[in-house]
Amino acid sequence: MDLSFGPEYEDFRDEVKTFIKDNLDDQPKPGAGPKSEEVRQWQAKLIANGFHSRTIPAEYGGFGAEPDIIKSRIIAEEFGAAQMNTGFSGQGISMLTPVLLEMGTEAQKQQFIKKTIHGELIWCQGYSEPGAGSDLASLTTRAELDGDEWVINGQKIWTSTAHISDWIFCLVRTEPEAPKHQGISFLLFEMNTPGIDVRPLVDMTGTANFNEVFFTDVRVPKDQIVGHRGQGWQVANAILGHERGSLAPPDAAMARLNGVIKLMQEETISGERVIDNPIFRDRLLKLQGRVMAMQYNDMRLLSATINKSQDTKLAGMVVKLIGTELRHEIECLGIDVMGEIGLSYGDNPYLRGNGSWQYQYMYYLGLIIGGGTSQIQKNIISERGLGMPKEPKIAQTGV
Amino acid sequence: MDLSFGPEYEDFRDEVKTFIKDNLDDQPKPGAGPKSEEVRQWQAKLIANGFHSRTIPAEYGGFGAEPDIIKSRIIAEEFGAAQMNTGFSGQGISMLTPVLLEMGTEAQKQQFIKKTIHGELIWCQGYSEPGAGSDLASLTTRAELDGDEWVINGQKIWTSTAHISDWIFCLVRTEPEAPKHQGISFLLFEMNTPGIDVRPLVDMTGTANFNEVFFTDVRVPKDQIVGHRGQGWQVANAILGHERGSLAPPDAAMARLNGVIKLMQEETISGERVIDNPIFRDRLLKLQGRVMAMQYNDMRLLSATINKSQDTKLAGMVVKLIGTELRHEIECLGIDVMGEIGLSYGDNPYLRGNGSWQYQYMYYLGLIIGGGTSQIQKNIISERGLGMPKEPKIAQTGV
Amino acid sequence: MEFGLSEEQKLLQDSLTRFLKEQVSLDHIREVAAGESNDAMAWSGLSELGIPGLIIPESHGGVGLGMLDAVVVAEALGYHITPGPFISTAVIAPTMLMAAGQTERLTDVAAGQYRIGVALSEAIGSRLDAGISVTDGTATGKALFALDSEADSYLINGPDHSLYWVDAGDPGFSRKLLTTIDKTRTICELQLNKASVQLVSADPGVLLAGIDAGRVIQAADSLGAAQCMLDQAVAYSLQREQFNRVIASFQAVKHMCAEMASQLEPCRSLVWYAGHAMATASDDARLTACHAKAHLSEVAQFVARTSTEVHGGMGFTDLVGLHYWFKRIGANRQLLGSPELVREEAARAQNLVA
Amino acid sequence: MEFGLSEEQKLLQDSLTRFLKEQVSLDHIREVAAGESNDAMAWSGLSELGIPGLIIPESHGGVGLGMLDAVVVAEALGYHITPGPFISTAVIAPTMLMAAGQTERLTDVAAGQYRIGVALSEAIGSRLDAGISVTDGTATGKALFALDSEADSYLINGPDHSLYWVDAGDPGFSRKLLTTIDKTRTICELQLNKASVQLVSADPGVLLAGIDAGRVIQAADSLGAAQCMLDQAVAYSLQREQFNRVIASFQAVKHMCAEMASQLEPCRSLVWYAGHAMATASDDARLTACHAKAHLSEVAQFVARTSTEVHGGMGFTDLVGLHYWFKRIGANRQLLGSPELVREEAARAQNLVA
Repeated sequence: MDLSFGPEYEDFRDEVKTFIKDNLDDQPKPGAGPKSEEVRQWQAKLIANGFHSRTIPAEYGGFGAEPDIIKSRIIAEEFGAAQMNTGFSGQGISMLTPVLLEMGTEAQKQQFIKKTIHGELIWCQGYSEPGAGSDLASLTTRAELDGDEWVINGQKIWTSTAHISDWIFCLVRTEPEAPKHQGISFLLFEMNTPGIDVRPLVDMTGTANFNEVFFTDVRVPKDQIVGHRGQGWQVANAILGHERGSLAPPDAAMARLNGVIKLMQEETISGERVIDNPIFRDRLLKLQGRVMAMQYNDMRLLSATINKSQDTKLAGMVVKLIGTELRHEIECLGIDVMGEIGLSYGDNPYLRGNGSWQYQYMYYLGLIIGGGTSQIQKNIISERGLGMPKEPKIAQTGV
Repeated sequence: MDLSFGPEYEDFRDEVKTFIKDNLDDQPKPGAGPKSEEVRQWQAKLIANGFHSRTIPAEYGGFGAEPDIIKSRIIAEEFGAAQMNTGFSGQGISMLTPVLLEMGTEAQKQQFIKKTIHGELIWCQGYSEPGAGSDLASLTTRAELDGDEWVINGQKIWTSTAHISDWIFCLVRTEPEAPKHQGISFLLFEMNTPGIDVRPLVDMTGTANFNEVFFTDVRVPKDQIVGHRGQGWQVANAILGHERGSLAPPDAAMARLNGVIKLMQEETISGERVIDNPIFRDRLLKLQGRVMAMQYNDMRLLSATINKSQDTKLAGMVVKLIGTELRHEIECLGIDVMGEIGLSYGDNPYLRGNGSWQYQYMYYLGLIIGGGTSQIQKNIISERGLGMPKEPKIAQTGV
Repeated sequence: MEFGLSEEQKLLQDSLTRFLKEQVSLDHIREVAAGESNDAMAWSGLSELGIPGLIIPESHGGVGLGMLDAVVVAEALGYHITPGPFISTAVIAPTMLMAAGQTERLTDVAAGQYRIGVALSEAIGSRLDAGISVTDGTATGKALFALDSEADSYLINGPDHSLYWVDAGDPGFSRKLLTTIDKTRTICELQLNKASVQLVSADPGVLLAGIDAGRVIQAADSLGAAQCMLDQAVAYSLQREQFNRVIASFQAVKHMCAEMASQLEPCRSLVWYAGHAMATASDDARLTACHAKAHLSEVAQFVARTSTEVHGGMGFTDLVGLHYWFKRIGANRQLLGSPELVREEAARAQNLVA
Repeated sequence: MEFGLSEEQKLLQDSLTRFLKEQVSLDHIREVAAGESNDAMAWSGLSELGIPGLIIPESHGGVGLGMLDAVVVAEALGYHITPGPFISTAVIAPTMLMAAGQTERLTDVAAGQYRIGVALSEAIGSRLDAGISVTDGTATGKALFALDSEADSYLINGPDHSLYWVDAGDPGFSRKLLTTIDKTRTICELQLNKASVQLVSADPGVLLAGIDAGRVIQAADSLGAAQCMLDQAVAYSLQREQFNRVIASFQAVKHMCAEMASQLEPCRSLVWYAGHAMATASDDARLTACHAKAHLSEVAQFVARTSTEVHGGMGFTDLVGLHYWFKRIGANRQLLGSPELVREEAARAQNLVA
């Protein structure tokens, strides 16, 4: 076991630190709009220095470096420690770009990648539907070919940035007669196309973190498809797995847990610090052990991306299930140690952490459900991780 | 809500108390054998006074009283408080006698009931098989008619008193071609019939609480059947439900919990009483609240047997699931508060409670599984209690 | 012997439930939560049913019933997450005033024309060094998390577990709404600056009776709210299809619902008993009040989360409104003592703490 | 950067596993449990593989490896619930003796010819007022729950976290086997009556290093044992049929196995890290040792119970022998500090206790 990154990487870390020091004052001011000049210039500078879109080929506007997970991690660590602006993120960058690189036509790569990573095109993802959640492949939004255009009708949900997006990448049913996984296509189209109606979806936190998107006779050029007709499921799945682990990073959990410690040291009950209450302290310590285990699990996963001989299949599969659960419990402890203060929300003057404890407590319940519910995760772990059989085919419908 | 039993019952309680006081010294001595004269006389006296077999008709040797659940409870309470010998118990009395009364022929009632309740016939139950546990109806021990005799071959397991029983009531497959629930018959036969081999089954507690019973060409007279051929499943199910709740009575759980309190007051860690450790104390209090809820749930169930208009379907269904779980956790706390002392077993000089903490901890894990596993209980609760659908029929076998 | 609800109690529950079903719809809850409406509509309807005077003696215009009846009512109110000050005005305040023999305002309370809030948090565990001091009939200081921000007067925990009364119109009195996650009921901070106060009782037993009653009612409220979430989960699972089956046919979903039911069903008996124990002034009234409150805090939280999970993404949205129940249960958990603190009180009530 | 086992460590694990599979069968465990055999067979086999000297320097006849290697070994030994004094003789005693610079007997230990037991319980939380006092080189008193009832000598916690050495042949020394649920390893009570003792170290750090090392090894042992129970559960569920299906096809059974795997898999990294932290004398060695021990106590207990449940009635019998693993995990939970006590030490290690 060797947890140092070695001298080569320490040099790289110094480079990153130097960049950060030299550019701390050039960051966009808080509140600068995503299309503002300063934000665009910052994004371009990050890419030019290899701190964003690092492995995207230069011909598509990226930095063009070889993949190096440790360098990526060092960048994330140092930017995080300095609270440095890390540039654009979002589903266009994290999900569509890898898809296009792998399965897009040359024309699509040229058309979209550079603009996407430079923040000129903001994307949203149209996958889930009200009737197609855990069973995503049963989606019913349909696209029919009419001349040179797809005509799209249906509804998507959980479309997180729909209201500010320029384009959408969207799964639609194009072959209604085919088996459900083989009748789906992956389309790209502009959000200002007539017939698209975006409605904010308020969730339990009181915020519209997501949207519903309705399509009525939306007409889209025939060639705005990635992969072939009916191949959309494979296209989407090439990258779906990427999303899951990242919903619950253990370092963020540890940061929140340290926030609970701070709360416990500051808040008092009848004059006694909460940290001095052994029952709350034991709850804290239990969580700390679990979070630590996930942090080292994460290091093991990082290491395995370098040394392929390590078997970490299960270690990767459990991250979403355990990580979201842990966060929910950490936030719950944060609320509990505050007692009645923990109920504060909105404009309450006793709000702690800007209301984040209640917000995250609910938001992480959402994440326990979203991105593959805990029940779906357990199916996956038992089937793909432990080799147990899939749900047997049923002879007739449920009831 | 009225938790007193009323003056009529207080009179009855006085009667019971008087009997106990007058007969305390007439109880069988500890260690008296089940077939000894003093045990038999005691049993006869209990029945004659209505403290055993209270509702069994007098013509079959019982006391012949109307069913009165409160009187039964008062008897149990007072005998329990005085630690008075309650006479014979066992599956012949608790399970077979009700079956015979409901579905036996007059000849069978005459032949068996009086002797059974007087302890002259000890029975064991032959239901479960190694291959038929949760799916009891798939049992394969078969009985074929050969002239005037059933010829039985197969194996039973979990047969708790097989080694000391005179007779067995046994489920066997008599119609191999019929659907599985319709091919079973309910037979009665003597345990000294040639071809029966009883082998003790040691469990994790280190004790042979159960046996395996093997049948090789065991020949049984044709008329020793209760109900018709193929009706055995209904015969057995008429009484199976009775067993479940009684596996985990909440009053016993509270008694054990009070035992934990006593342990915590007596045991020390570095000179500090364990009860003064807030973390252990909070675990204790959590359990106490849950046990209390089960105690009042039990009172509600008792009350509902009198006042049929109360809906307590769910309240009854959860007793086995929650009760066995609670006991397992109570025993675990008992072990934990003792630290290393809690590991003591066998002849360890520091054994507490005669080794009961470890024994019950394991035994109740057995009861979480036995009598319908927790998973089967949850199926039942969701289907019969909440109206959710049964497991859909599968199109093909699992793997 | 009868452990359960009487015919009268079932009738009370039925008539109340009929009213709540008609009047306290999810749409109404949304309006209240959005600040477009308040608890006046529900409270006036409940007043017509006599609910504010439920446990107030008939001699003072009340219905003259007891704590078990109040539990029955609270269960129904919780099931429909009914807005309004039932717990403070109709239960805690009358309990304390009757215990102290100060019954003069109860007639107005029973008529639904006078609301008395309560500020007892500092007696349980003071946060931010809140508390009031009293000199010569005036009080100064602050009381946090007072129940009901619209009350006409408040009963406040004073020094040494005494109890004082302050009028909301007093020149030395001011209050500030404290926004919480639960929009169906209000809490506020009271600020007293030489406000005139009246001693209700110097006997700590009066205060404790109020806290105990409040805890039992919170437990009943959570019981009702959790029962509703369980019912909603089962109903949703029976109509929601995924993979060509209703999700209620998946064993994982069935077992989640079975676990909710298994934990919740015995709570009903615990809460009923706690109400009965208080109504009959039983020796274990204090202990069972603590356990009802602490245990329901835990079980209802489990149900709230699990029901949300059964609803999948829909449970997370405002579309089905499930979160209003989730938040009501969350508020009940923290108010009048979080479970850890209340269990410690239960330990003390049976002399388990050195 | 490499978080994981090296090729050498994997080879070590493989060769050890081959030996254990062949020699430490369930039948052998049964014999040991029944008192028909003892740990000598396994220990002599392990000695041939160099296991007793694993972390002893080559200069003293050992293999010269570190705590992470010991973790790897302990995981394999736990998987096969191997009888013997690995934790005391091969890890805790050498760790403390090397820390104290008293290395004279280590060569015999490395050769598998000398067993050193350890009696440290009183340093963690004394039960029954046990403990020894020392005067003029002789000790009197008793030490409970000493690891290994067959050792040639013992290292004992003395006053003020000092450490003493006593020879099992000393006339003032006697010991008594303490029967426990776990028959694969032995614990005993030491009684000293003016027994000659030798001061190993007065530095509490020496004692703590031994406790930390022991805890990490227990965690690794439980990790291995729990992994074996999970593997057995999955294997059993794949062959056991009920309702015309293998039970592995029921979602309830699948999810039980998934929950075991989800909780257990991250433990591997925690335990490995704790071994590494100790091997490199990292600042967080103490903290992670405590967490590894406490967390594995909880997770392994959950796995032990759940695996038994997956096995149904068979899991409860002696027929499949699953209970030997169950009991080994149970013993690891209590020895060297139960989880509540150890978490409190973890809190102290980061100055969270006032």
